[in-house]
Amino acid sequence: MKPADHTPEPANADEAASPAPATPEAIPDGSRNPASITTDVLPSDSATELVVPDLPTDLLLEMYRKAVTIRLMEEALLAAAEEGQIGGAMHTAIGHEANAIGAAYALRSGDYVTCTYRGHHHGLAWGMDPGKAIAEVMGRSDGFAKGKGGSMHFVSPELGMMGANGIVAAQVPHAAGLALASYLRGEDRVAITFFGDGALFQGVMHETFNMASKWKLPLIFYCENNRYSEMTPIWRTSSIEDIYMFPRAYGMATVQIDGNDVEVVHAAVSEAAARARTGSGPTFIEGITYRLAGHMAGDLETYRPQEEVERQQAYEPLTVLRRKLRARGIGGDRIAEIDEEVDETVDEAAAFAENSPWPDTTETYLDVFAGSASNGD
Amino acid sequence: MKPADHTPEPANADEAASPAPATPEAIPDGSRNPASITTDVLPSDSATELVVPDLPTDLLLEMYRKAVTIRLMEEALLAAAEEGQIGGAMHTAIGHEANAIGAAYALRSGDYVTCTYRGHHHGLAWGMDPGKAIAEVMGRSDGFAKGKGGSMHFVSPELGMMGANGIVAAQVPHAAGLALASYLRGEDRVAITFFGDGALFQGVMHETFNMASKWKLPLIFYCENNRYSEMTPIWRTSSIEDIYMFPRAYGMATVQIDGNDVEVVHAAVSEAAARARTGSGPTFIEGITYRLAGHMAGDLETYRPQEEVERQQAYEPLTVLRRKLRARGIGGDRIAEIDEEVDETVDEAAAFAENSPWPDTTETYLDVFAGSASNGD
Amino acid sequence: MRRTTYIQAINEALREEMQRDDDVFLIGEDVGHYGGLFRVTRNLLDEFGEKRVLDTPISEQAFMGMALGAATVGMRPIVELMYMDFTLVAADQIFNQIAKYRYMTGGLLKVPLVIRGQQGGGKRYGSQHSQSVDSLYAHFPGIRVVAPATPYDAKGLLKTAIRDDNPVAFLEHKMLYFTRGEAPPPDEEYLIPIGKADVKRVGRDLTIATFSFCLLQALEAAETLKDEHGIDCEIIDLRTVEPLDTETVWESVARTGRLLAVHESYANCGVGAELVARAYEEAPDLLRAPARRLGMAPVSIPVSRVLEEEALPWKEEIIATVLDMVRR
Amino acid sequence: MRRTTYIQAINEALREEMQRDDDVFLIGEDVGHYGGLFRVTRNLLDEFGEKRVLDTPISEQAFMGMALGAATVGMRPIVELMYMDFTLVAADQIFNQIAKYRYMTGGLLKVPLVIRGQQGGGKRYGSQHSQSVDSLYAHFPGIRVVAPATPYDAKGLLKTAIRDDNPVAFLEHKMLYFTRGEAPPPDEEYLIPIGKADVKRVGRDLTIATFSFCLLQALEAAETLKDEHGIDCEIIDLRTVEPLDTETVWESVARTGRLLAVHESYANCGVGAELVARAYEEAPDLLRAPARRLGMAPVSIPVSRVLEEEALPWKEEIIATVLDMVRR
Ligand SMILES: Cc1ncc(C[n+]2csc(CCOP(=O)(O)OP(=O)(O)O)c2C)c(N)n1
Ligand SMILES: Cc1ncc(C[n+]2csc(CCOP(=O)(O)OP(=O)(O)O)c2C)c(N)n1
Ligand SMILES: [Mg+2]
Ligand SMILES: [Mg+2]
Repeated sequence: MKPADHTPEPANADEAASPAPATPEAIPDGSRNPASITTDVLPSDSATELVVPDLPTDLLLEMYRKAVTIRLMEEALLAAAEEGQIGGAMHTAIGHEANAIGAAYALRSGDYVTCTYRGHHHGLAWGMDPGKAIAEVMGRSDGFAKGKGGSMHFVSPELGMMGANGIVAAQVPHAAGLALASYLRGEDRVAITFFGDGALFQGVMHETFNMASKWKLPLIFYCENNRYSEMTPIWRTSSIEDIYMFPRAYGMATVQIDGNDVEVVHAAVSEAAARARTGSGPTFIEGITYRLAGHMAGDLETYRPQEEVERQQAYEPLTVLRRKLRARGIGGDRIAEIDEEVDETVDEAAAFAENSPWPDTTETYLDVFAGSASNGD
Repeated sequence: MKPADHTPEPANADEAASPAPATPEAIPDGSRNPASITTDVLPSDSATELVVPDLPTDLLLEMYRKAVTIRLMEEALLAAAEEGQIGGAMHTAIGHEANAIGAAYALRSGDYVTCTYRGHHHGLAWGMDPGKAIAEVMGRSDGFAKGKGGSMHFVSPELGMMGANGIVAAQVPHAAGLALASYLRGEDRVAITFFGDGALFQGVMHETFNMASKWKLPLIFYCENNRYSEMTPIWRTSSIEDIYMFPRAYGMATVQIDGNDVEVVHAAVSEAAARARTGSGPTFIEGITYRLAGHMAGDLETYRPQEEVERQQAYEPLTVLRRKLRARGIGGDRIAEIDEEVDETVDEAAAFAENSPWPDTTETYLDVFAGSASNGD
Repeated sequence: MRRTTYIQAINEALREEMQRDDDVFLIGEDVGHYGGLFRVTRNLLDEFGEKRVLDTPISEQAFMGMALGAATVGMRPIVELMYMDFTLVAADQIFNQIAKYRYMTGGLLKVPLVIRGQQGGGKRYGSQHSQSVDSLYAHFPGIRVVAPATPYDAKGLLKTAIRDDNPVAFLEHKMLYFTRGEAPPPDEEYLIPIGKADVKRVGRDLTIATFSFCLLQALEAAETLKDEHGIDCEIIDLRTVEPLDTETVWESVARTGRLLAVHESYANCGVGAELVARAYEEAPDLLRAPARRLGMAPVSIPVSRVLEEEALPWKEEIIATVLDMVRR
Repeated sequence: MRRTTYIQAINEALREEMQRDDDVFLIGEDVGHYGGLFRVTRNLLDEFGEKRVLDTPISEQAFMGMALGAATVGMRPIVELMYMDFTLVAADQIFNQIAKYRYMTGGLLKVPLVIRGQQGGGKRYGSQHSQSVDSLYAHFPGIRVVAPATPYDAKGLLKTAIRDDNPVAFLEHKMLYFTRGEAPPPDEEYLIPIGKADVKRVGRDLTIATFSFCLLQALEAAETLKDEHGIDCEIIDLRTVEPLDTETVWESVARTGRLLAVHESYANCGVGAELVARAYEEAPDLLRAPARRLGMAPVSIPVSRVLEEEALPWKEEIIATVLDMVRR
């Protein structure tokens, strides 16, 4: 029974044998269904209070290309996972793309980002190479971390991507530390950290909110609120109905936005970054979004009805972007052209990854300690 | 160098050799000095919004006796610590008495309480015996925990006193668990938990606020706000100016009160208990108070000016109670009589403790596991 | 006897104990409506309702502390940690509170609760979702540590753990979840005592003391060693890591003269080192060759299939170590 | 050489490294304006200002995680934990994050930071303020663990730790704070390498490998053993617990034939068990008698003077164990 013989059963492999209840209960009566805790509304129903300037069409096109790249890479990864080429917990960001892209383009080279296990979109938005990304997720030697970190640990220091994390909310103080470094060194770098709605109730969030606000750190807290914490809808465990209002208790600027619209995200993050760079402290952004795929590869999604997914599908980031582009006079063939180009790029990336050799077993023992020959590297 | 030869140096024994700055800085300009974060105001300046009914004079007299008992026990313990009879970190509650007493008399037998390392006053207010308490702090065999727990771990399950804690905020989820037990069993028991202003920024507070509020647990969060976290004034690390407003973010009822007035505390806790017993969920009470002695035995208090202590001294719980009693027509000799009686009781308690034998060394190995002879008990 | 899976065995133990004792309740992330990420608690909310199966937010510190509080007044909480790696998120509540509470209160309080969930490598979950925490839990006095390898043992030990008056860490293994084994039908109740090892293979040349998924690896290694090298290993399933049933181990070593301890938590300051140290304290004269131990390589478990396999102390490494010990 | 206290030595190391490198900063509770509960960081805020010495709220998880973040871009945070027991409050950040970060990122990032504070018993601080965490830190790969016993070693090792490109746990001991020893004046810089043990007493009958305050206990025990029993112990101060300088230990055991490891963290799955296990892996032929280890009794440390003394593996227990080993 050596590990190579084990095709990993998905977490809920035996699910099929016992159907879970098909329709989740409604939010208990009396709740007023704010965007934070219900999936009855779309991201566009969020409480945006921002002025959202139009972005140049060229930039929108670039963003669109990025969004499609992310989407197709995620789909390729899901297929590879289904074939057993990828083990463990692989979380895709299908439906979340705009949050990462809008933010990445609003920030500068030199700024920092940390994110969660659901971090493929941040990695690509920040400029990571899809080939090395897929190779990493597959555990190949050409992965950005030589196959050691995998899907949950996207990282690329030269791009300011300082790490994703498998522990819910753990990456949040890391970003505060990066913002602290910027502050202590008198730099104007900003740090942004992404986390989910479920992460809000990890104690370390509270600790970091307080310290970041007290020290006026150049930090942006970005909550990708998809209204689910794994298989549990957020309303079931949250005492808070309007998530974006909560961090105001720390004296922090906060805003709830449409996280599926790159222009809205770009505007909100730009404003937050300006606030951070002028020493006015952190901002909390709640981006309302929706996870179109399962929580992770293999999720059979028994906890939400298909109609809910379909309703949200109507307002997913690629659709929103395509609509915008068409409104700017970009024709369907131009869009199809991009789609095809990206398709090719992602195919090549996948091929690169699949042809990448397995790491040498001696690699197992390296990278525990830095800079000391006696410790293996 | 066996341990018995070591008289414990106070944490800052070598302080005397290097005077720390005598006057702490003022709160930075622009702050509006709310009661939560400044010692410029007295507990009576707190934002009480309560109706405070008069308590019967008999009850006030009983409370006064309790308050003096606590005070004198703490003074006896400080003296014993100075003599080297007590080691470790001993935190007295001198100045905090009213918070514990007002609360204890507002609750019923069958209710639960958890508290901090600064828990002597809760122990006594809840009915623990001063003799066994002093013996415990001294590590004698007649201590309530046979000398194993000491000053930081007051406990008396038969009185509902379910434990004090050396880890800041750790006792708070314990109380939530007690409230949960009451809820799950369909009982009408209430749990109260005491913690400090500094504790507010431990992550577990946030987690517990959310869960207690979401589940409407019969729980009272009682913050004894003495405006210091050890040697650091709370304004230096808190992004929140009005502590009692903060937990409203979880949809919880909250109130700031004069924590040095037993009647005010009694009224606030009574109201919170009624709310809890009717299934309306937790309440957060911020009791403004002041620690008249050092953070712990041996603290040289270089971090606050003597004038500050004197200003607060004018409104300390015993003074407040005496004033109340005099207003009810209780004469000075009646009060002096109580003082003397208590003095005797505490002397006897101290003598009991001092005459209590050391525990047998075999006791070291007991109480690790319950109910299994193979594990030593 | 019927055959059942490890998951099913645990699910049955939970159900039966919840039926038997109203004070038993489950608490954790996704345990209720969804039935647990690994479906270990499935259908229990339907049967027992929301007051017996509590879905929590991602607040491990708080719900671990709440379990302690409830346990001190006689409730019997069973806390699921979705991955045992999250022990570290709730470490203060587990090791500074739950483990110490009875002792600090001079025996005035009991803390009857179970912390359960899966640990271990083999499925490419990477550094933060694969760590084995048995040695970590065993380091701290005050918590019993159980890590069964078969459905039969899992069910019998979990029922005992729930009835124990002490905190018990019940460590499952993700590689065991879909394994099958014999077990009596649900109505035939049985309990397995905590602290009792079980000889899973009789042999005469060398004693392997192990537990959890490593047991299966050791059993396979033993077949190869027998077939290809004529070496006959006795394999002891410790089942409980705290307390260790050293009596059964020494009894075996008295016959084989050789001891190898194997586990998946880190070798460094691990249960294996502990067993070796105790062997030289308690039974040095029985050993004909130096006692040895195997554990995880000193690296946080990597995702890549080949690296993960290299880091784990599994079949091939067991075989190599046994050969080295016997040929010395 | 002048004589100075352990506290003073640490304070000097901090000051000198902060003067040398602007990226070094201190962070923790009460470390700034007050100068640390134990006054280890005193006067540093005056000299370096609020941007180099940061007073935090009681938020160990957050400031530990912030230290990691800052370290990944080349800052060199020194985090004070007021009591090392609070390691458990920040355990996820320390063991799931800081220890694993370099490895998980395939070596793309370094985490040069120091976690320091005092541990240990002897002053009646009780269960939650006296625990020794050396074995706990050593169990996890990725963090170096240093625990010096003298002012000289403390200063030299702390300076090295601050310059190390890896996370280092620097474990002080509350019983050592006011002890004095020789050290060169502040302007005579010296560094002590991490991972190098030091023979603090030469002897021929038995090797005691120990560190931190237990070193002083062992030295006293050795005098009694010599004077009253004619037994001559060699005493090795490991100084670093991870990595262990086993070479120096085996070199000594080659002469004495006997090994006793002593530490104040729990014996169970502790550094002593590890050393015993390695002795039988790496140097079994050198041992003329079974190797042994001593650690804290398996109880969370009690407050009462007499109980605390009983639980600690100090002088009397060392003497009794050595006599038992030699007479066997
Ligand atoms: C401390 C911790 N607890 C639990 C988990 C398991 N887990 C992984 S993702 C997740 C849900 C997180 O939800 P959210 O923060 O909303 O992010 P999303 O996955 O929806 O993007 C949970 C419970 C974890 N990784 N870490
Ligand atoms: C987790 C943790 N961190 C730090 C400490 C050290 N410590 C003990 S008391 C204290 C200050 C607590 O202040 P507050 O909550 O205001 O209570 P007070 O002592 O003022 O009553 C600190 C930092 C601790 N015991 N536990
Ligand atoms: Mg979510
Ligand atoms: Mg305070």
